[in-house]
Amino acid sequence: MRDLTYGEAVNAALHRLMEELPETLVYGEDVGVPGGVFGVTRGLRKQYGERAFDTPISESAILGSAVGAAMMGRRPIVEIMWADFSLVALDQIVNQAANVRYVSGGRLTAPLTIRTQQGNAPGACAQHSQCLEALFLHVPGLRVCMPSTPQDAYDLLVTAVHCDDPVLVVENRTLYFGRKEPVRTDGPVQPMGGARTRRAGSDVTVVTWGAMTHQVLEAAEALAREGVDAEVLETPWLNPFDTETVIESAGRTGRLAVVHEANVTGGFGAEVVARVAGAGVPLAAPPIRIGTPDVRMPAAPVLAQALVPDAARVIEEVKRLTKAGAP
Amino acid sequence: MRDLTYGEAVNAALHRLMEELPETLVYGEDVGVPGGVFGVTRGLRKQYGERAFDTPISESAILGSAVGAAMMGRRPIVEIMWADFSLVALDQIVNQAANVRYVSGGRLTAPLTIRTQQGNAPGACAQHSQCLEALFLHVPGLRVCMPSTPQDAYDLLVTAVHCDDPVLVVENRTLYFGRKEPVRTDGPVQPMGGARTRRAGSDVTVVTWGAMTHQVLEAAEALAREGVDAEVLETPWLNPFDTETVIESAGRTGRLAVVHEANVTGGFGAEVVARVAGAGVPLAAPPIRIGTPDVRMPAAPVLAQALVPDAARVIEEVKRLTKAGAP
Amino acid sequence: MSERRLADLLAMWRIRAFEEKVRDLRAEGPIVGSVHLCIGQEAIPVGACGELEPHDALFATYRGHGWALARGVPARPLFAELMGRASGVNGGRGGSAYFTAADHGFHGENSIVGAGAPIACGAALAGRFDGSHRVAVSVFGDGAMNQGAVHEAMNFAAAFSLPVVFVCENNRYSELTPIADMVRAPRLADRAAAYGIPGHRIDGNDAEAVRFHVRDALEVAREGGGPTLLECMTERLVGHYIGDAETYRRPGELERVRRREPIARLREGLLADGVPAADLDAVERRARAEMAAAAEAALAEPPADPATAREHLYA
Amino acid sequence: MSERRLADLLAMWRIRAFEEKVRDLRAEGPIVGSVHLCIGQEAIPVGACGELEPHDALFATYRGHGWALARGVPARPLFAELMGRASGVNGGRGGSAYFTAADHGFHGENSIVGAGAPIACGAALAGRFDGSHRVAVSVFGDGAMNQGAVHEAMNFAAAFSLPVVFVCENNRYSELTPIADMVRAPRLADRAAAYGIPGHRIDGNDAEAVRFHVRDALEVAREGGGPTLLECMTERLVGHYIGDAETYRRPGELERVRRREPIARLREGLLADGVPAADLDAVERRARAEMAAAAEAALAEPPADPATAREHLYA
Ligand SMILES: Cc1ncc(C[n+]2csc(CCOP(=O)(O)OP(=O)(O)O)c2C)c(N)n1
Ligand SMILES: Cc1ncc(C[n+]2csc(CCOP(=O)(O)OP(=O)(O)O)c2C)c(N)n1
Ligand SMILES: [Mg+2]
Ligand SMILES: [Mg+2]
Repeated sequence: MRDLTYGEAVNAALHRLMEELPETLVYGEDVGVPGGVFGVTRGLRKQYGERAFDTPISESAILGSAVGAAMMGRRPIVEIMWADFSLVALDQIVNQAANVRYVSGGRLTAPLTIRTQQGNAPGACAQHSQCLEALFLHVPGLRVCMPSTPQDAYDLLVTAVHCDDPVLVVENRTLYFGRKEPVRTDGPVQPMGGARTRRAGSDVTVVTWGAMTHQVLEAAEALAREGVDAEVLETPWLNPFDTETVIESAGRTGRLAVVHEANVTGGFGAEVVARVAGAGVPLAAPPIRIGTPDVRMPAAPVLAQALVPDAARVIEEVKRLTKAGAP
Repeated sequence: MRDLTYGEAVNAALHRLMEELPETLVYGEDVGVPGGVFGVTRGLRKQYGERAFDTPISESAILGSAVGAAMMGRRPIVEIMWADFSLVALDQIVNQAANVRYVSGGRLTAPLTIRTQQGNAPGACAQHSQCLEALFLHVPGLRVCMPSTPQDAYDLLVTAVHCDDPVLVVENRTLYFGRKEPVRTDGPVQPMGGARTRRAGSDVTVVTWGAMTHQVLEAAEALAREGVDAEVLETPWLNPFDTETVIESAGRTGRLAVVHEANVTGGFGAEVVARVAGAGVPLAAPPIRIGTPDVRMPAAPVLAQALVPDAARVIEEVKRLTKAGAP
Repeated sequence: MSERRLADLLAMWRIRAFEEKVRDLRAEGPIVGSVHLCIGQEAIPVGACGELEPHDALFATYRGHGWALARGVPARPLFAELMGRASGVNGGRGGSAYFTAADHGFHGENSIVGAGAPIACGAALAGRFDGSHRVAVSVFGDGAMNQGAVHEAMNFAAAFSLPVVFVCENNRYSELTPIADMVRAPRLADRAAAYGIPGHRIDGNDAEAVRFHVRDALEVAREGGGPTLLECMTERLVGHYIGDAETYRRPGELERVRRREPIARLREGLLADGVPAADLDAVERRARAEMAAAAEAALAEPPADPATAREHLYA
Repeated sequence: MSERRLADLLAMWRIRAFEEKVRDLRAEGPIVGSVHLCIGQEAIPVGACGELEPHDALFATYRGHGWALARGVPARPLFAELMGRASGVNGGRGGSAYFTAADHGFHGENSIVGAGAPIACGAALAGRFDGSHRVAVSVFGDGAMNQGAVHEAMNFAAAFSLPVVFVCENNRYSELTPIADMVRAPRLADRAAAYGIPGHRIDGNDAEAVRFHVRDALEVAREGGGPTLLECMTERLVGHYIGDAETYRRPGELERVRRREPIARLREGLLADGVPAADLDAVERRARAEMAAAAEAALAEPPADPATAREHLYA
């Protein structure tokens, strides 16, 4: 066990992967010599030389070359500095990486890992604030995860790079410099998928992922003090998604809230609700979704705070949910 | 009234718009002199000269220049030949067009219209077959519609171009050369939004959009012959989406199926189901979603047919739905 | 010398016969959907592929049948692929415009204009670490030169001296639009200077010229000198896709083009060199017979099995 | 002549004083988030903007404060914008890196590298139809030259002879990475040849040189001659963003850079021409006082109202 921040845990995973998988490469804008704008790739260039390098500001070239290198047996780990920037080169993820295995009938594969980070942070503009996981989750052929703890930041990345398919690891820059936590860095490669019961409870099931997990856990503690016993399920793996655990929990508590930072409409919360509804899970009240309302993100923190869900809003809405009656 | 195919209706709308709005421009790859790879922009170059033109194969330049021209008071109508190709330049739609009005507080606007077409057609490869509306529907600031009839192909485009915000009009190439139908081409600009009750019914509500509408209507007729009275709601406008009509209908019939050609997971069907579930509409059976399973699209028609929903599958699944009991 | 030219002739005839067969099969029904033929452009793949090592990687476009054949992919599973047979190189999943045959060093067609160029860079990059030092060949059209991904790829390859040969098949049209109307500086090879790499405009209807320049570019690449851009001037004798009405052709254009086309030219040259017409006719007949047999065999093979349609999405 | 140079000095001092004030406000709290200062690069906006007509359009980047000021956007609503006040040019919605002030011909910053270049093409295109024949100026950094969108924009503008002036501020770094390591041909202006348009590398620390070349490019553009690429060599005296540890700097680098920086250089020149030091000091003081007053006024203004956060998404 090592005491690591979330960012340090990513870094530790990268070091381990470079060590244990000689076919890994780490590259992207400023990730080599400077060690990353968030310091997350620090030390790799020094230790692994040419296997870690800086690139031009060319997301299509970064992602496309990763697809090509992966086809030829490398395991590139490339960084897209902000998820927002993936939109200049989404073709390489959706039309290229996701098709390699399927179209070739498994004769070619594309085991690349795309590390990115997303979400709002105080003062960030509309072009540096989006949560875009739903876009990737609509694309068959990709794997997607969103760690929220140092241990998961470590484990999920290790699993992603060992995976033989393209994986997006969506980190969050507001977590990089958080509290240090003990992280097991010498464990085996964890299996892909699965939900984490971050808090057991019996009154309501709250499903969440990414940085929002921390808001939800804070809310759950506050709710407990008010007599509402929330079960918090974090689903750090969104593809594959652990539908069974969510259905089991929602069936047991009879109430479901899904919380994500992404805009509500078309967010992955809709998919979670649709799966639970489609499974015919009997609920005591209509399921709710808590997310950023359907609006762009303003830079002024005072405006953004009115939009991005926080613990207070989760408390309020979940409380209302637990009081609501059956349809 | 003029007898027009779907493609001719689009063409007629473009001619009307060029006529009545001098600030329109029509451009994209092969849309000028050649009149479009599907002939949909035929005659514009001849009639309106420089206002209709061909471009390099540069989707970022096409979309970006449309944003800039729209900011300065033009109403560009640009074509992205296949929705799949939008992925090389999605930034200009999501990070640029969608932000203009919001970030400037309404001081700048971006009244551009993006015409594209999507979906599978026999023999089309994985990079020319995707239904991507869910991606655009997760982006606040965009308007999105998907006409399925000649009249709507005409009306929706006219409305889109008159709209003061960025609008995506997602057509379907399998419809362009379909049956001629009488189209009213001299009517007023239709309001944005609204659902179409394509068939009234009392046993089950089937919500659908795009080319799938025709499969669903065919299925509904067959179902009627078997004693299942399906209400078919087409929602050609997906943003704004007419949630009220869907909820009213589902509440009345007690059963809900959503049918789209897009992949199921993360498709807009999830949003529709989540809204109905969230509204607490009492249903006699769990809602179902019918779409392309979560897989890439193979080129061989015999393989693709096993994936893309058709009338037979809609019949089968809706029949099962009407027999299913309450949760 | 005339032996190699005869071999070139055979290789080009194979491609043309393949494409003409495809055209027939598309008209008759067994092939469905959008098909882009390379009739008239055969000298480029034939000239280029002979110089490649088995471990080199080749990335083509939807107009890639000729490249696959020149790279050694057998015609039968190619026909099968286009006809959606289980025995196709991708079991019918790729189709005419998006198949791969990595076993033969053919790393795929691509139906997104320009998208293959960055992918080729990655294949070259991989070769730096796996000890193969493979060269990657990236093929695209004139129109693709205006796509951002191609620009990024050329700079990426140049900055890192990656062993990539960028082969631009300039057939003067991007679909239905003349490239001359879409650029201000029509010599696309000159764009290489922007990246600090060599660029040459060459006669793409002459397999020997293509061979010479590709060999040179490969040498530079293998010696660590980085990428080269080759603009191969050519013409397609057919539409952009099967069904293209070719309304954009100017009067007399196709006639002029036919005088330059690679097969007729090479035939003329060989005749002038004294090769008997009968020998040349035999080459054509042989190629046609091979392709007819391959197509017929593929036609008899069973279609892809719909029950397998969901397989191979993930590991 | 020395009058204009004094005006340049004042304009540059205004920008620098603005930026230094922003730095303070970022340290003290009223400004939050990522901020990219243009300290050291002031001569480019000052030289360029004076030549623009009110109806011309200007598209800058996240490093755009100086461009906005030089274009005539008042400092007070800019400070207010950065501090999230209702009175900000966008009511706090844009922030430091993504505001617009179209009333002043400032069509916006952009926080996606390279994305502004195609948008500028559209503004120029619009001018062809609305009778204004406006010129659009597209500003971006050296690193942006490797972004596909910039390539597409340059070709698009060239092919259609659009009146666009592409201003590349080459400050030798893309964030933390030297541009020299990311390209093989370091003279980015030479890329203009790829598009068949003029390209010039100029001294971006000399407002007069910038003015001359921008004027020339505007003339070409207004006469229908199409776009020009100007590579303005400069240096930022500060980090990429506030908080950048600048570990990438080489020993002595900043000292050398400071000898070239535009304000010190112009001051020296004016001193040599006999302008009294006291007059020059007065210019600095005046600029600082103006900016201090503007910042203070903005600071006193009410914050944006959260109740308005959902407004203006659609018409
Ligand atoms: C990104 C993208 N944009 C547009 C298209 C549609 N399209 C297919 S082929 C083509 C023309 C390509 O021209 P060129 O690069 O010259 O190649 P050629 O077809 O002449 O071989 C276009 C525009 C596409 N497939 N991908
Ligand atoms: C498409 C995209 N990729 C990456 C980034 C992150 N990023 C912001 S500024 C920057 C460096 C830009 O360098 P340059 O173009 O030289 O401009 P400068 O900052 O030096 O003015 C990068 C990589 C971004 N904003 N957009
Ligand atoms: Mg071409
Ligand atoms: Mg720079």
